Amino acid sequence: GVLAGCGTSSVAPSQTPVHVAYAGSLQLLNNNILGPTFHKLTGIPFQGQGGGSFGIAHEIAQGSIPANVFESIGDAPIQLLTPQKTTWALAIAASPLVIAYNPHSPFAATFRQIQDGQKPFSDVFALLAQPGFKLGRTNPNTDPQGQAFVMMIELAQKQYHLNPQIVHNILGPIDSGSEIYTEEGVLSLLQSGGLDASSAFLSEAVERHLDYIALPPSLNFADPQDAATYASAQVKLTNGKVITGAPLTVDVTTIGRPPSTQAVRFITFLLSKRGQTAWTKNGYTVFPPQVVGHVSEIPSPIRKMLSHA
Amino acid sequence: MNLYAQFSAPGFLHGHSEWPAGMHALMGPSGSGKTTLLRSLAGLGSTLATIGLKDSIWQGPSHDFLPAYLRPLAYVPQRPSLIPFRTIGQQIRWIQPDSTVPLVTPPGLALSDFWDRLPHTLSGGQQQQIALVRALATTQPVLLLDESLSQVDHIQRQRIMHWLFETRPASWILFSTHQLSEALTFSDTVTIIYEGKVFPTRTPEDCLIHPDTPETARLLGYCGSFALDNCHHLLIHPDYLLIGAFPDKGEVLEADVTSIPGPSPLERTWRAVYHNQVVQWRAPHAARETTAQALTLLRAPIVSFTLNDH
Amino acid sequence: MNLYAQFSAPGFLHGHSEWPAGMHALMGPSGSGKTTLLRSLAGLGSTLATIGLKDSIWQGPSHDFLPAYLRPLAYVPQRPSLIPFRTIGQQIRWIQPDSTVPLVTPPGLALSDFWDRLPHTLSGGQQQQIALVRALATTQPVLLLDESLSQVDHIQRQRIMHWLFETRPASWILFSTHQLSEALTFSDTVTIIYEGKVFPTRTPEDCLIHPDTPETARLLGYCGSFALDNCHHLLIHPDYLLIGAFPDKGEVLEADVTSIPGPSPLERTWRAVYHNQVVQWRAPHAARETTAQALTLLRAPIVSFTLNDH
Amino acid sequence: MLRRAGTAVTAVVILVTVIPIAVLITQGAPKFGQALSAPGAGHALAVTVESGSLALLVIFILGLPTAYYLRYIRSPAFKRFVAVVLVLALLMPPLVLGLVLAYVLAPATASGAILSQWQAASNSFPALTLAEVYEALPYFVLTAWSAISAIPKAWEEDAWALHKSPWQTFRFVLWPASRPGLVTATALAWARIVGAFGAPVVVAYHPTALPVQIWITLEEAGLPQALSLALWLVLVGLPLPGFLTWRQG
Amino acid sequence: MLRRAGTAVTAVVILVTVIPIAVLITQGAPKFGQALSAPGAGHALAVTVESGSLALLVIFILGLPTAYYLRYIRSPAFKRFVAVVLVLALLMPPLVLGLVLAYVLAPATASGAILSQWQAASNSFPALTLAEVYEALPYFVLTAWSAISAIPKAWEEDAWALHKSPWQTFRFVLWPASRPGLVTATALAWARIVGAFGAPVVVAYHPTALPVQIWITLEEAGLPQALSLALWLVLVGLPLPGFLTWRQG
Ligand SMILES: [Mg+2]
Ligand SMILES: [Mg+2]
Ligand SMILES: [Mg+2]
Repeated sequence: GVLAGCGTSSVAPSQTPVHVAYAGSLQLLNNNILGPTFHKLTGIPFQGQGGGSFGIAHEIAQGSIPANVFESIGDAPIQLLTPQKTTWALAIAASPLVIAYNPHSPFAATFRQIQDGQKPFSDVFALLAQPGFKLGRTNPNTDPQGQAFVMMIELAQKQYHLNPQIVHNILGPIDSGSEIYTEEGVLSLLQSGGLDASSAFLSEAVERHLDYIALPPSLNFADPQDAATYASAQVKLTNGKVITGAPLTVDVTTIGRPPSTQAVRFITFLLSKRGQTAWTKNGYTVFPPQVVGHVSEIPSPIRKMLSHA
Repeated sequence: MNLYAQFSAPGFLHGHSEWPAGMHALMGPSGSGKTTLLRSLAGLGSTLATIGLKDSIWQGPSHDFLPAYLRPLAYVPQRPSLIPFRTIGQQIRWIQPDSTVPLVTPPGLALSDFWDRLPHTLSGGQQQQIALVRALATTQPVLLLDESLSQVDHIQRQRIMHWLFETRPASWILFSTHQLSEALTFSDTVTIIYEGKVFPTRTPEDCLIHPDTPETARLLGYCGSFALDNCHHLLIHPDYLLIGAFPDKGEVLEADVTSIPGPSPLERTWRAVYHNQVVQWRAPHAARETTAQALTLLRAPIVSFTLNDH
Repeated sequence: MNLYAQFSAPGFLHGHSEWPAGMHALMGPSGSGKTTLLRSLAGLGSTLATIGLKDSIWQGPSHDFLPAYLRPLAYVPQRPSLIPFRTIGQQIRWIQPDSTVPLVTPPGLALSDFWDRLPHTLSGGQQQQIALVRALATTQPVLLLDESLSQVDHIQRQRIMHWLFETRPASWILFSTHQLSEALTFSDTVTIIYEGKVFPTRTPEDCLIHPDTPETARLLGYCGSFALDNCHHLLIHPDYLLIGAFPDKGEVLEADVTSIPGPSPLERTWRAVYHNQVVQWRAPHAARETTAQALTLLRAPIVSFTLNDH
Repeated sequence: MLRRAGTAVTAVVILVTVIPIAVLITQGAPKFGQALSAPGAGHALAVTVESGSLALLVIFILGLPTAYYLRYIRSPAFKRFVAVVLVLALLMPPLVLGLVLAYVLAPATASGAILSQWQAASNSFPALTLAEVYEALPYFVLTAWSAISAIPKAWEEDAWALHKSPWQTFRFVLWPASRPGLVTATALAWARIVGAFGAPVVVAYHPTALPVQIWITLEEAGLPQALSLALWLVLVGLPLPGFLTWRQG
Repeated sequence: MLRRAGTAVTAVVILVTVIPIAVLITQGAPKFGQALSAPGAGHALAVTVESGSLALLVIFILGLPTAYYLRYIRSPAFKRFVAVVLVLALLMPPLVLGLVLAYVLAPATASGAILSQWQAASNSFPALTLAEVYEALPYFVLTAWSAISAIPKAWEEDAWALHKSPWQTFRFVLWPASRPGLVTATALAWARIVGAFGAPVVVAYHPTALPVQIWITLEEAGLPQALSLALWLVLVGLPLPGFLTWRQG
């Protein structure tokens, strides 16, 4: 009786489930909304698995995760899987970067004023740069959000003509230092009162009912139309690799060549109207899917939907 | 003043005892309380008793309990007590770290044979002797020995007891034993314990002359009694009687005395009948006569209790 | 055939022994190998010895080693051996689960007093008696007792040994002891062990008449010797001599005999001088004469070794 | 003096230990009731209890005979070998253990292939149980071995020499004598099992056991909900070792 | 028969235990040399050794007196209370412990405030050490307590009655007698310390200790590099418990 009820249903108990691996931040959306809805519509059981985008990609490459579908933040993790597991990806949505803050922090009042518009948005950076301010962000070496946050500060400095010193004052050492936490840890510390503010996706802030400062499109890394602006920022990783700014899109692909039918069904579901609504409801911006890689290799049911869109 | 102990309810022991400097025997049947008494003195037993040495009170109703390790004594328990994982030498050197001071050791024990050995490689009797040496190495004034030579062979046991009695390596030596001759030979006083009752401490002679109860009389070697009247009984001790009538030696009792060899080849069992009362005892096999019409008693306490055979 | 054991190098023990059904004593100084021998028989010792009972060989150079628990025996070790966390009743019932079969218990032991108690609440002597009862409950034909009553009081100890000797609760009873009279009284044979050498098993009488070495002679109670010539020595045993000349009783030796009371109030120390050779012994206090010009020896083995005082 | 210092340090240890427990209870209590009704939570609890019981059973079956057997080993070389192997296993961080297990269970390997015949090698109930067994086994064996080898050999010999077989001796003497040590070993093993996260998160994300579910909850719903579920985990884990240590007093 | 079964089960346990070690060694060996030259790896190793040693020291300072003190406690109620507190602490999964520690270290709390005065409460060397102490302390105290309380009381009494103080008795009798148990307790504690991941990953991502670095490496560079670093972790962790258990034979 242990395995019964584990994602299976009365519709087709013997059906092979679709196994979706996703970045940790996509956990709630997949597990609680996309998965159950997909199951209801198709009768295909849903199995989800979350983790760091790169970690998941490495595990998929190693064969230790039996994933059919991979939802990544950015397409860089998917590049690790080409060409063995897939040759294409679709950028289908993006979640805006926000600055979540601790409502019990001594700086909370200022944050609230900026949130309400009583103070100009640009004041937020001076606040982050204050001595003793405890900011949390994620590791740019392993997490696209961590990379985006660094580039966001750099872009803000340019856009708001802030003191060049402020970048260092806010971030300290870019790729190491006491500001950097794990994706799981950073918001927990914010919630427990250990941090004054933290980088976050809008989706996470919505899910966890956090107070946050929204960023303008030119800084939130979620608007494909601002791709050129994002591209003007760069971050150098510890291993010497230089990352150029790009929208923090949710990139999806099937795993396995050829892909399984369930995987194809799941991607088509994501592109369907119901799928798209689910994304928007959870704080994501959806836009027409953008193809990365070989269009010709995209399974035809998916390709058909792209042409319709 | 002396080493003293006063026991009261609800403890198992009751009674009061006092020991001047010297060597003292504790006697009593198995389970009578000898170990309980010695552990109390050592500070390992009941906190109810009042115990002290000279002017210092070790424990008492209105006094703090002086822990075992602060009492000026060394206690050798009845069970094996050597530390299993330390060599004999290590244990003794632990107690007496100054190796320039010669160890006080009883005769007949070649300590060097055992120095680097672990206790479990020694026989039970050897372990007991080492435990004694270890206790002596403390050089404390009070030495408590709880049947601590029970597994040592007779010859060596005699030798050690004799040495303790002669050299007095501690000012107070209290030892419990089940051997009457040991208790009487190597002691200044004897304390008898019976079912938790601690009898007054007396010299061995005194004890023999005034046995308090049938049980203590038995412990002291009395083998039976002849009733003189309802409340006067003559106690018979095998070591204080002669077969036949010798009025110049003691009191002559007209009794029908017979003997048979045995039970051991070394012994002869004697039987005396006096006014239909029978007393039996054992004595060395050799005898001038094996039957007689009288018994001469060199020392025969007259007591109020009878000492019938069980 | 019998229970037998053959020991050879490089083990500590050497020699050969055989015991017919009966009760057998093992004697020897502390550390001589009594425990080693009994443990070997029990299957807890060296695998080098050859040991067997009747037709079944328990161990031997060309035979499998029969583990302790498959040998038809019960062994009571010298050290405390009751299971510390089980009540007396539980332990005995474990050995003999059938509670309708009455337990074989020696007299003078009220088992019911101890039934629900844990071993540490009992005195050393009581624990030893319970260990014996527990061994008897196995109803195995071979019972091995290693100084197993050393902490029991004299009266009860005699009682138990007597009971074992009379009722024979096991076909083979081997016991080690340091008490000469116990070894000679309650045994069919005596096996002497000295520094690992196992002497041939003989009856108590035989042992007394033919002591093999000075050491065994001492063990058997001989207190000294008088040299007759260079290679003939007369062994003196205190229990086989009379003070004075009694030619009808034994051999008369013209010696200068004196005595003094002590060392214990029960004893008298005797001293005989024969051709400038001195022998001393102890005997019960009472004596018809305290000095004499002759000594009558009832039994005096003539041996080739001298038994000088140490 | 020594005793007073001991009291002080013990008080500090109790305080230090109680703080996180108290925080967990106060923070977890408000949403305690709802925590289980969240999707997946109730199921995760059942999975933890079921796979955990099975894992503990496997650990008993494997670990108990081993711990007793090692008592009789005389060869110091063999004892050392076993000790070092167990210490190596102990030092394997759970996450690494998970990665290694993923490798072992991958269909490319022999073991994975055999397991796949019958059920999915990874992300299956057996894989979860296996991960739990691996996380807890060295803790159990080392602790039990240490406790069992401290029991005097004489206790056994005395029983053998009373015509009791090794099995009878085991049941009446050795087993009760080793029970306090085994209680500790079981408590440690059970804690490792119910808290197993590093290995299961790699090889057995599904069926999801409570620790992984807590992590999922943390990602989905944030800290308060996660702490409520963690409180459930602690409460579910407590009865077994709690009962065992309680009985022992 | 019993013995043969014991041999078989022990062989199975050794085999089962050796498999992941063997996999780790074979998989980790190829990139073993380079693993440490990767950015952060060498530093992480140093951090693990330094914070681990400090954590073990703290555990000794707190845990040893406690374990000995508990030996002298007579009150069964108090013993039970301590046992249940320790078991609760044991059952706290590391990740949850990290989340709870986040509360404890938050500047709003007294402890966090004090710590903040001097150094950052989270993501600091003290926070890492604290997390390691918390992961290992209950394992140490429970195992040591169990071992120490198995030592016969008579050994101590015999020494006291030879005019030896409790401290002298401790050094000559109690300490050597408890050493085998303490070796096991230390091995468990050290394994928990060097493998500590769940709590440090929340409160002490920096300074990065090896387990967290392995996880980062996994995300950055993939499994082979991560396994090489894991092999380093096992090898760095081994000497202490390896030496201790080896000496004991
Ligand atoms: Mg006693
Ligand atoms: Mg002996
Ligand atoms: Mg012996």
